[in-house]
Amino acid sequence: MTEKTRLATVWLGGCSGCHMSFLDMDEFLFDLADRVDVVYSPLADIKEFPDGVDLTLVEGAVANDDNLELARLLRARSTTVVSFGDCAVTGNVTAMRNPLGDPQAILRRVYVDKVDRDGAIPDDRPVVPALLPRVLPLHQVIDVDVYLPGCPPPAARIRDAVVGILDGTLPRERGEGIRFG
Amino acid sequence: MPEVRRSIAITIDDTEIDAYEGESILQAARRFGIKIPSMCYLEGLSVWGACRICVVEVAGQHQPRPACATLVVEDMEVRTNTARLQSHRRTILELLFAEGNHVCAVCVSNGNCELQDRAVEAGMDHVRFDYRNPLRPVDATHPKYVFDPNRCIVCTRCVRVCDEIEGAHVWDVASRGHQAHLVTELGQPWGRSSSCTWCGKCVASCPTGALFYQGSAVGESVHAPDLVARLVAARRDHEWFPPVESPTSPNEQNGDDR
Amino acid sequence: MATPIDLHEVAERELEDQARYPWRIKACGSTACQSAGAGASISTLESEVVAVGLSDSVRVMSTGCMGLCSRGPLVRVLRRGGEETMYQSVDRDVAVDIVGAVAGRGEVADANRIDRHIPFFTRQHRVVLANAGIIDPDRLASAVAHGAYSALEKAITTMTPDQVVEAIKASGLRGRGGAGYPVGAKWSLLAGASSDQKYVIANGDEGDPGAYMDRTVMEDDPHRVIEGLAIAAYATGATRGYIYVRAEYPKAVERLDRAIRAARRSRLLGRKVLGSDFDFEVQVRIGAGAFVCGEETALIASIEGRRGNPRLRPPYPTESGLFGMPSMINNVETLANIPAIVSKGANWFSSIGTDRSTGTKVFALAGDLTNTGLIEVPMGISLREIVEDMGGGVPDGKVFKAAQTGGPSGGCIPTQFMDTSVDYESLRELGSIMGSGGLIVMDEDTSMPEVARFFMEFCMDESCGKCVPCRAGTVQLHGLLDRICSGEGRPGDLGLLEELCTVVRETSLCGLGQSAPNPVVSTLHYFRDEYESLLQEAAHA
Amino acid sequence: MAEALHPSGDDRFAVLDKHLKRTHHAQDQLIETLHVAQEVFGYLSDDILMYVARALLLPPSMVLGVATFYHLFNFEAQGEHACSVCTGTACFVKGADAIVAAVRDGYAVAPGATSEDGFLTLRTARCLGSCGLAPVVVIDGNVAGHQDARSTLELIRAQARIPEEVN
Repeated sequence: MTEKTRLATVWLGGCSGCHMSFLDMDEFLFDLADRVDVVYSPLADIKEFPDGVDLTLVEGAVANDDNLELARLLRARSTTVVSFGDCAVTGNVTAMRNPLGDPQAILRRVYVDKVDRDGAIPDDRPVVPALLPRVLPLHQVIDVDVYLPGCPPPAARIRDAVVGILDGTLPRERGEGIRFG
Repeated sequence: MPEVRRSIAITIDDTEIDAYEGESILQAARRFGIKIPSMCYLEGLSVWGACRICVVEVAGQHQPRPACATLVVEDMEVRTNTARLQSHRRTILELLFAEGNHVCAVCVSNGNCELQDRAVEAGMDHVRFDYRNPLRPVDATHPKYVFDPNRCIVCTRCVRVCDEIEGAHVWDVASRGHQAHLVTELGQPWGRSSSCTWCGKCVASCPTGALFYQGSAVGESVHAPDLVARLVAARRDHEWFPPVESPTSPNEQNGDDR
Repeated sequence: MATPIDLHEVAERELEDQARYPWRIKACGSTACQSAGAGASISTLESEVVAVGLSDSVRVMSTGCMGLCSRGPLVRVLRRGGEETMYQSVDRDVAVDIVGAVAGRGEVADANRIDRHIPFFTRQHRVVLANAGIIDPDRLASAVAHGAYSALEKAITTMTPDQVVEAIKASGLRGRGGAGYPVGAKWSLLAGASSDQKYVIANGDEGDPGAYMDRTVMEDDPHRVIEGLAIAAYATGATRGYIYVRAEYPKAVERLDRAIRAARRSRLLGRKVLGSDFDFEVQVRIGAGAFVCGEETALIASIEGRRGNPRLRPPYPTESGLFGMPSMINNVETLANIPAIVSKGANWFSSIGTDRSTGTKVFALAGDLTNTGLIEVPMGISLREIVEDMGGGVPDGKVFKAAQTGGPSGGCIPTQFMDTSVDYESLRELGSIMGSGGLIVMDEDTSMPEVARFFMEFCMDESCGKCVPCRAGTVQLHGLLDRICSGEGRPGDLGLLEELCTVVRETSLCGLGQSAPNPVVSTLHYFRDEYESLLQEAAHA
Repeated sequence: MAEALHPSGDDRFAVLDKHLKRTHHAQDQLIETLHVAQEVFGYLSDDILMYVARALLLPPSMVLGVATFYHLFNFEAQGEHACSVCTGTACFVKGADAIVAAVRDGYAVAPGATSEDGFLTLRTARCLGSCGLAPVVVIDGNVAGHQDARSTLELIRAQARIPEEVN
């Protein structure tokens, strides 16, 4: 029996919906478990992104300095990186703050102006990471190998992509498999 | 009585077809079921020729030509889907996605959007350019419709349908270059426009979720781009066909199992 | 109805009048010299002549551009019998000295004298600018004394329209607006179009930054443009003409308007021109600040009072143009060549220049050069002659890096091609174009990616916004160049830049978009190392 | 006979009406009409645009579309003084950027805008065709060549003093 693939899933600036959709693969998860070891994931209690990861699914856009640091780290430690879901691929909902410009102004509006009293912008570093000036799709920060759009990508689409990557048979033309939204 | 049109033999992707004189490559191709993607073209309206999605290669010409605006010529050889054209179309679509704020996930036209469909066809799985993320306030002042410029690709179908078919010319394009945007009358909120007839043809013609009915939620917007062609044909031939499905109000369709 | 003008009589009277003055002082009143203070020096010249009591023997007149704009205000003093002296940097004090010298009291400092035998002047061949700086553009008689409208008279009275078209064809004249389309061929297209109404249009929407040839012709010799347009109308069967001038040139508009009124009064325009059966009305139309209106179909839209959006061709304007009628658009400099071709013949014209690029070309020399200004040179002259001999080379001991021709649609020519012949084909082979005639020299300190970024910003701002590749593509190209220039380039940027250049070039609707990538492609071709080192710096940062 | 007064009592409309009459209310004269309107009123307000639209029988959105297409039309009141910096190629090569930056910072005014106190409008111009004198600036219509940041600021100050001297 060949060695299992080391799989990581990462949650950056997103709603975790892509991970929910991942879990929606239901019984296929058992088949997958035969082929992969989950070495890092919000679904598992692992603190440090490990070395030598074969395949990493990244949900979410790069919205703060924590996201940025983790994105660079996972790229350095992964063979194949997948932009997992619309937020990672396009910025999507997470990036909807971009047109409004300076994130400080947005934070002030949310945490100070709209608060009845004693409002303050949370800035307890490093517990609360600083927002980047603009939310970026993952591939503008690190090299990405496979794009898996969808908000969230339907479970069947995730399965096809993961199996395709594991088998090395992911087709170039993926038809509806790349529809945004 | 319809006039007899002269036939012109052309070849599209190795298929010989009999096109009509005075017909564009796009029209001829569509009559024979050959798909050429397009965005700003809408049957029944004047040709705008600006989205450049429908570019095709014509033998003997170095530059790709817009199929919507290039008339057929005897013995013309057309290729509609070469690697170069696919790549150009994908790049143009990336430019469009990067230009506005196209967030399919929260769009009324999700699943019913020509821009989204073209991207799928073109194999565009991500955008290589920086998103521009312009700040474009939504105009929801009209009692019946909403204009969300974030999703507008300035194809001018609404401008043309309002001017050419409805005759109201409420819409036009203001400014230029990357600042070009749609306006109603002198740029005041749409709801304050006195020339709008509430006919809804702009909404029916919009290829994206830029124009939609008040109250539409994600994925609920329904466009009827063939409404214009049917209207034009009805006026010309005095033959009125009942619409296959309601062309305007999505609310009546909410019960549909989509 | 006024009787037609007798051109010979007017010319004779004007020349006699001029001969009454033993001395004539011609001061350049063109925009460049005005901004150097010509207004003050001209009024000083006038008041000094009165003050020293020489009003009867010295005539001061304001003329158009004398060419050497960087040394303005320029003044020429002509003595009856031929002696001529030219002065530079004429401020009030120098103006006083000039009048003093004419009066035989004192001399003008050597530093203010210009040697007329420097190559800047001697290498020129003035056809289009033959009268610039010589005539008073506001007086019809002054122009007529120097030959204005004699070619129109010759065409109308001795040639059939076909013969005129044939003469233009035989001359080999090509469009001076940029692309170099054969002018005669265009004329015969319009001549062959059957319609009750045809239009001829002079394109004076000179928009390339760094180019002001057309403005100079319109301001300094407006009658030449009108005459060229009238001949075009006669040859092609048009009865109405428009001169489309950019609004940034108010003086050109004013002078053209005045010239048209004067010509109409003398029956050089209007009904039954010069007593013939040829009717021709001309109107000036003013742009409002849109580079894209230099494009034929956008220009037509603008004359019609619409947004200057180009439309698809075919149909070409010669089939369906202004107000849907057959129309022809010629550039101002192109039209300014017409009177000379008709007067002196196609053979004379085609003997100037090269086989395929006949005649002369006016260039606006600018940038890092000792002598900047306006020159008219025969086609085929080498870039080296223009830059080193006429332009006096790069100043301050700096080294020449590149010459930029064709403005935002053109490219850069590096030093190894200095001996290239300046003609349509040779420049195109080097990845540039003749363009309208801006020629900007850059020295070793110039960053070529910066130059590309500058032109892309121009194209981005000037895109009409109609077609997607130009509207959105120039924005992305500019963004890519901007981040490369500011040291934030990413590894794949050059590849993306090149791919996007290809898409914008191959899929844009009109010439503006199709040529917008040229400055990038050209600088990438010759100065790729500059881009690469910026990217390397970014990678190390 | 004198031109009839505009109902508003604003006799500037008479100038516009005269132009409209002279050009027979021709729709293709839209751009010229907007030029005249701007010359008379200083800028094109919504009221003026609507007036022109009605006079030429054009849809208002089309008039706005044309007016906003061209750079030279203004839609807001302009400053007391105007400084245009040429940013053509020759001026660019010779450092026009620094002049724009100096005026921008000196008067807290973005290119294309008017300072808050209404004192100065800063514009950048496409080639003024005085490339031999690059860099070139135009202050209240007066062209000045061979400028740098300091000399331009000095020219603006000098221009501002002129009315005081006259008074």
